[in-house]
Amino acid sequence: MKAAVAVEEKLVRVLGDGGRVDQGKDPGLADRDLLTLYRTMLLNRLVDERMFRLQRQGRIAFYIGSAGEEAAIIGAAFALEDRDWVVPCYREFGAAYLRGFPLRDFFCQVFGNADDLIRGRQMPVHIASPRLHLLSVSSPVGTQIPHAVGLAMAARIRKLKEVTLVFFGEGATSEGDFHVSMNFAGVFKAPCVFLCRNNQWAISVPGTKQTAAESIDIKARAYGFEGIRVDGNDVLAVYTTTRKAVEKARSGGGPTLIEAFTYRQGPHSTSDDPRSYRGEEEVEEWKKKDPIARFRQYLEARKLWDEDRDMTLARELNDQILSTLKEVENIGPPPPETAVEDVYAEIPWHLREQREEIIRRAARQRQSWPR
Amino acid sequence: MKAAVAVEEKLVRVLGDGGRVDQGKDPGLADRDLLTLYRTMLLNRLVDERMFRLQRQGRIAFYIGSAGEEAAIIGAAFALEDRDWVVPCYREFGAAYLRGFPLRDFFCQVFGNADDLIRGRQMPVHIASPRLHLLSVSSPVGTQIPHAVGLAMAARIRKLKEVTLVFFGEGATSEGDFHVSMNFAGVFKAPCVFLCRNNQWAISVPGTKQTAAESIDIKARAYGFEGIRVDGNDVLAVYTTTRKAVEKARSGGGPTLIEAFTYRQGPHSTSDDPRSYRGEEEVEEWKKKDPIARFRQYLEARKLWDEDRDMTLARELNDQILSTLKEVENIGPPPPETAVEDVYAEIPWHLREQREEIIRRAARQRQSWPR
Amino acid sequence: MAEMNIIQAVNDALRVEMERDERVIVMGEDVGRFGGVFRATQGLQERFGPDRVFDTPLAEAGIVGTAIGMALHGLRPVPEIQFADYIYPAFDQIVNELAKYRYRSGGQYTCPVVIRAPYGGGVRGGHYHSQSPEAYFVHTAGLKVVIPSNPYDAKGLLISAIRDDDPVMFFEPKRMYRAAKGEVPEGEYSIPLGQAARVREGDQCTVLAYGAMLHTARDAVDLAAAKGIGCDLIDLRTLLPFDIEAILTSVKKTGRVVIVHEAPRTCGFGAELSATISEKALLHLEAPILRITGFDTPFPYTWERAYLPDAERVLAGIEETVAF
Amino acid sequence: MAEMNIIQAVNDALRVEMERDERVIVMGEDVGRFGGVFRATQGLQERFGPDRVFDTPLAEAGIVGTAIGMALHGLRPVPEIQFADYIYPAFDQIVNELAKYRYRSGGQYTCPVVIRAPYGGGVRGGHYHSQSPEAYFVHTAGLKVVIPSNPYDAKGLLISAIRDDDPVMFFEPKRMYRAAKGEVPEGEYSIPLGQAARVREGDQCTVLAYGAMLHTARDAVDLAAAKGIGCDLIDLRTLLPFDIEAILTSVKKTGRVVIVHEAPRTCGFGAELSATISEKALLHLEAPILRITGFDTPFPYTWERAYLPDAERVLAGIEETVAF
Ligand SMILES: Cc1ncc(C[n+]2csc(CCOP(=O)(O)OP(=O)(O)O)c2C)c(N)n1
Ligand SMILES: Cc1ncc(C[n+]2csc(CCOP(=O)(O)OP(=O)(O)O)c2C)c(N)n1
Ligand SMILES: [Mg+2]
Ligand SMILES: [Mg+2]
Repeated sequence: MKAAVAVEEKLVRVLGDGGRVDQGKDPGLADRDLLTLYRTMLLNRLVDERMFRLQRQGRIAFYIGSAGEEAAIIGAAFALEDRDWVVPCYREFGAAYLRGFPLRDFFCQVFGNADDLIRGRQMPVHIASPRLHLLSVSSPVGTQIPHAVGLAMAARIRKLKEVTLVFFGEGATSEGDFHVSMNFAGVFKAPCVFLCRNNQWAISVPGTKQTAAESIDIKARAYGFEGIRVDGNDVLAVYTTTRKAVEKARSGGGPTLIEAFTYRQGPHSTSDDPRSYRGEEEVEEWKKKDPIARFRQYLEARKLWDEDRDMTLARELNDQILSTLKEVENIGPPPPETAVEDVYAEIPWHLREQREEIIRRAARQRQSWPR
Repeated sequence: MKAAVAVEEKLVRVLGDGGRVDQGKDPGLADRDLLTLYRTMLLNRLVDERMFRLQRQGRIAFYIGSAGEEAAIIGAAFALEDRDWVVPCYREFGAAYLRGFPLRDFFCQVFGNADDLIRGRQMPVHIASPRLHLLSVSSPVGTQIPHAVGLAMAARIRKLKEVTLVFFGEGATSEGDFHVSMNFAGVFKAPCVFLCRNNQWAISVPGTKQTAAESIDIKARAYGFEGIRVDGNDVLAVYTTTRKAVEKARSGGGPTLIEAFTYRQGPHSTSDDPRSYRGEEEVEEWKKKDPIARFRQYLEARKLWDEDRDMTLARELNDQILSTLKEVENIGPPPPETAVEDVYAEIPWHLREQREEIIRRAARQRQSWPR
Repeated sequence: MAEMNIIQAVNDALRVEMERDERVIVMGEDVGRFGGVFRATQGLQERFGPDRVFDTPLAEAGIVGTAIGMALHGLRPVPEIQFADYIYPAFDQIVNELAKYRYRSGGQYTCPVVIRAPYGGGVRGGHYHSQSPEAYFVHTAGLKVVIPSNPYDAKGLLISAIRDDDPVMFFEPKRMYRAAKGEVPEGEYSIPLGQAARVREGDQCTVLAYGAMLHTARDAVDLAAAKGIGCDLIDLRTLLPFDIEAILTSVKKTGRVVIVHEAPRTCGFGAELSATISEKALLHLEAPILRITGFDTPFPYTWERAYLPDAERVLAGIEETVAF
Repeated sequence: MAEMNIIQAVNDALRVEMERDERVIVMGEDVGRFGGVFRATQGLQERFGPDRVFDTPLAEAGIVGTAIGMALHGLRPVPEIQFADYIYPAFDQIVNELAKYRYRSGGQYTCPVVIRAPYGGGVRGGHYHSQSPEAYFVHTAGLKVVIPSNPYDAKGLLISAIRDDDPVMFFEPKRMYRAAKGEVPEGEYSIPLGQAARVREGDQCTVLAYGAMLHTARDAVDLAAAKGIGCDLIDLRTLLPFDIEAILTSVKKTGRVVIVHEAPRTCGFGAELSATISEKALLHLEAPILRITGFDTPFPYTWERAYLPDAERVLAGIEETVAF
């Protein structure tokens, strides 16, 4: 691994030790906003924990979480306005929730049930919401990045002052899609902010094997625009940095690449066991830098928060999670023939035939189709 | 277009005005080597001119030339040893010739005739020669770059001190293949030299629309290795720069990206007419900086060359070109059934059937197959 | 009505749609000032400005990938891929993203992108300026695939493709770009996707073709007619969804089928036609369905005339089928 | 002989070939220290060192593209693509470069790369961990395509693929990775590419399948047998070149054919089998060739069991065909 300490010295940072903040750097957010940020980060963490438990219990098939990366995800998304666009990778539930994605809709998606907005079509966490200007999550690494640039180019062409924020991991920077999109963004001065969550791991592959570059932010120069490196566990630093980049983009200044240097505390997904490729000490070291704890210290130092309130909030959120889960867990799947709908706006003849076949078989065979 | 003058100030350069050279920079090549370089550049130019004429006369279908870029191509290739590898784009006939690719083989390839080493399989100029450690030319832009990195990785794995030199245009730097290869090269410290002929045009698209980066060489930093920008019309500068990069690679120092800043004097290919997208003045300006004329001035200043010798050499080369052409132009095509050979090492049943079909049809129909 | 070739018809369709709908934009390598290496977008940048008609960097994945983003925003991008042979760097964006976006978002998003690309051989273009990759896209659920054979269809189908709410792969027969000429109405008209056209009528054999091969097939059908063999010649026009009714109606009449395409045979579109026909009309078949196709090789340079089906070869196929 | 599952058999084949031939190298995402997300390369880096078994950056085009370069240098790379669904970023390198290198260099160069990738559904993997892209590669001249169904074949075929002088796409049925177990000999042995295996014998119907679907088809054939319907069940094993002799021999005996694959139907590999069989054996056919396949949709998540052919569906197909 890269010598994290040396590297961290270059990071943009707002939150210091013990909740202290350099006054000049504090973005001066209203108390309400600070608490919204905190509440969202905590909810994200609690949802993740619950989902991992559900997966171990066999109640859901798969999950992929954000533990350790909540500041990078939620801090960045908080810098947007409603008209702006979020192009998520697969760890951005927190950003979606912040923009208004209901917990209920999220759980229905995770179950792939009849109320799932995407009709049971994708694995858990692959949400989408045009209403919230949130594109559709896709599993392939990096493929969303050109979409973000295209959205931003469209906004420019249509003279709308919308900005696009796109998330991806440091592993994604190795794909061709990252490169072609960054290059298009530079050439077309697309109002796009690239948020690379450098969580230092791409499944089992550490950042040092992903690229020989000294850091990710410097890659922006190859495309003629600015790159910034920020402490990804510092929600205020991520927010301020993204905010600046968003304003620059909105006022015609073009794209920015933000590298949020952070750490994936958990396994890559419920399918992964990181013990065979990284040491526990490393994980423990980074858990000490947990973004939620760090932000709480700040809120406590500002007297906005205390342990009591924290326990109350956690209880409330957990209750909400559990009651929502209970509400949706027994909703059945959508009818099986929906599996051949939405391939096209109208169903062509060959899919009509296949749809009829499913309906026939469903009548005969449905009991023997395990979900 | 980019402000060429400002940009040129940063270029590595050996050949000054009027053939003058800063002594400290002269690579000190033997007279023989200097003349080999000159002879090869001139031959390349004369072959190109002849081929364009042949194409206009309808004697060949297509051609793509190197006029203006001979110094970049031949100067770089001259920095290699025989054991090293050349991975060409489609303008590198000069490099192949320098390494021993016979004119006769080249013309047979251009005609796609029965003596063509690649058996009439590809358009003109798409040569290949394992004997000369020259990979196969491919039309798709940028696809050869990962092959070069793979060759270099193989050499490293096998502990052979071979270096790979790969050519591509500035347009190719926009493709994903450029990015993924550069990144692999950085991570694996591949003994590979990337030679980007920045001839400022990708068909009708100028360099400024290809990337917003201030120059191409800086892109190397995104991959953790060095980039250098050299005057691509200065054969000695290209040679010295490449030589250094090759030595570095050979001694385990990893890859280098060289941007040879030059100019495509002619049309993109015989299918192109650049008058509709770029001004004649620009072309004239760059013809004044012609790499062959510039090198000749140097040779003349060193008293190695004069107008008489030049005319004699040109005549000799042209004679050789014409007599070789005459020798091969009437060689017929390979038998038609060869069109279904070499798909696999052994011909599987379905291609055996297709081969037999061609043989049957050839007997019946061959007259009506225009070439 | 004016006489146009296919290039002009494509250009006209783009112009008509760009006039009508300001969401339509054109992008790709060399399509702007230069008007495209085949000149299909000539004059469009002048007319509609560089915001709606623009050159991109040299990266097909970027062209398609950003077009998807634009379409998700509500634009109707019509990117050009300079040659169909160069579409593969965008294959992931097409197959994993463009084709699946509607489905995977539960119908919440649509991706109305029309990817135009010249395809096919016969221009001495060798491996990389001659390929016919349509089967890859016919196999990809979520895409429509259209290949016109003449100027009238090219314009009418391209207009339909641009108005369609789903992604369309629109392959243009480059070999016929200038050679195929015909009357083309001015202004708007459209030809529905999914409908074939019967080009010749006869009851002894059904010949199925599309794109450049339609012309080859027509020559063969005319030669056959001169020999007293009457064929239905069907120009498929849309490959996905293909016009099953038109095909089956004809096959039930003739009982014999010859399929012509220049793409390699194995797993080509002809295989699907053959399989579907024998699934749905086996008892009507009086002879094996014949496929006259390119060979299972990369596209050759010197011997492209041996590789490409020609009228003689198609005629031989018709005769063999009819004599079976 | 030891009992192994498919993962172990693949691992064993790699180990055997790496012992035998130092030119063989293994590369890909997470294949090194971690041993692959399915553990197919477990222990290889320890055994053969990081020069011969290594993690790459996350870029499939880079994996295949550099593997081509290594093969041109004389190595025998066996890159892993983590899921077949992620092979498309490498599609251009596979289709335009790997497949064409021998041909376009006039046979001067060979590109012996074996691309391994787990394919197929049934693991609740949704769109992007379930695809069966074999037809794209069967349509690509210059590639061989191999799909084993069991551990014995997996090892024997992978060894042949690695020794083959041409590029081979080697798709492994991830759903059966651990479920299919069987005796696997130690050390070297090989199963020739291009040869199918008859798994069940019967004379009423020919069932063609491969990979994970072989197991589904076998269940169906066994159910049919219990009902008194005897079927030839053929495990194709190599899709390109496929074993035409084995197929025709069986079809001429049974006169009826059911083809099973999980990839989408339209232009899938079943289309080619169907077309070839009716070209070569039409007069032997007593019923339409039936294709039991995945649907023409992206791979669904919730309803993958409706999408995937199951034994009941295959059995229904056999009964329909036999009753025709
Ligand atoms: C094109 C592609 N290749 C491989 C994978 C398998 N895969 C899923 S996530 C992942 C690692 C991604 O790492 P990174 O981009 O750093 O994101 P992170 O998971 O760390 O957030 C890989 C290799 C994939 N999803 N898509
Ligand atoms: C993948 C791909 N896309 C498009 C083309 C068509 N094309 C051929 S050359 C060229 C321009 C290449 O420019 P550059 O890389 O600068 O090389 P140059 O021709 O200037 O030497 C284009 C767009 C191609 N050959 N391959
Ligand atoms: Mg990561
Ligand atoms: Mg150029």
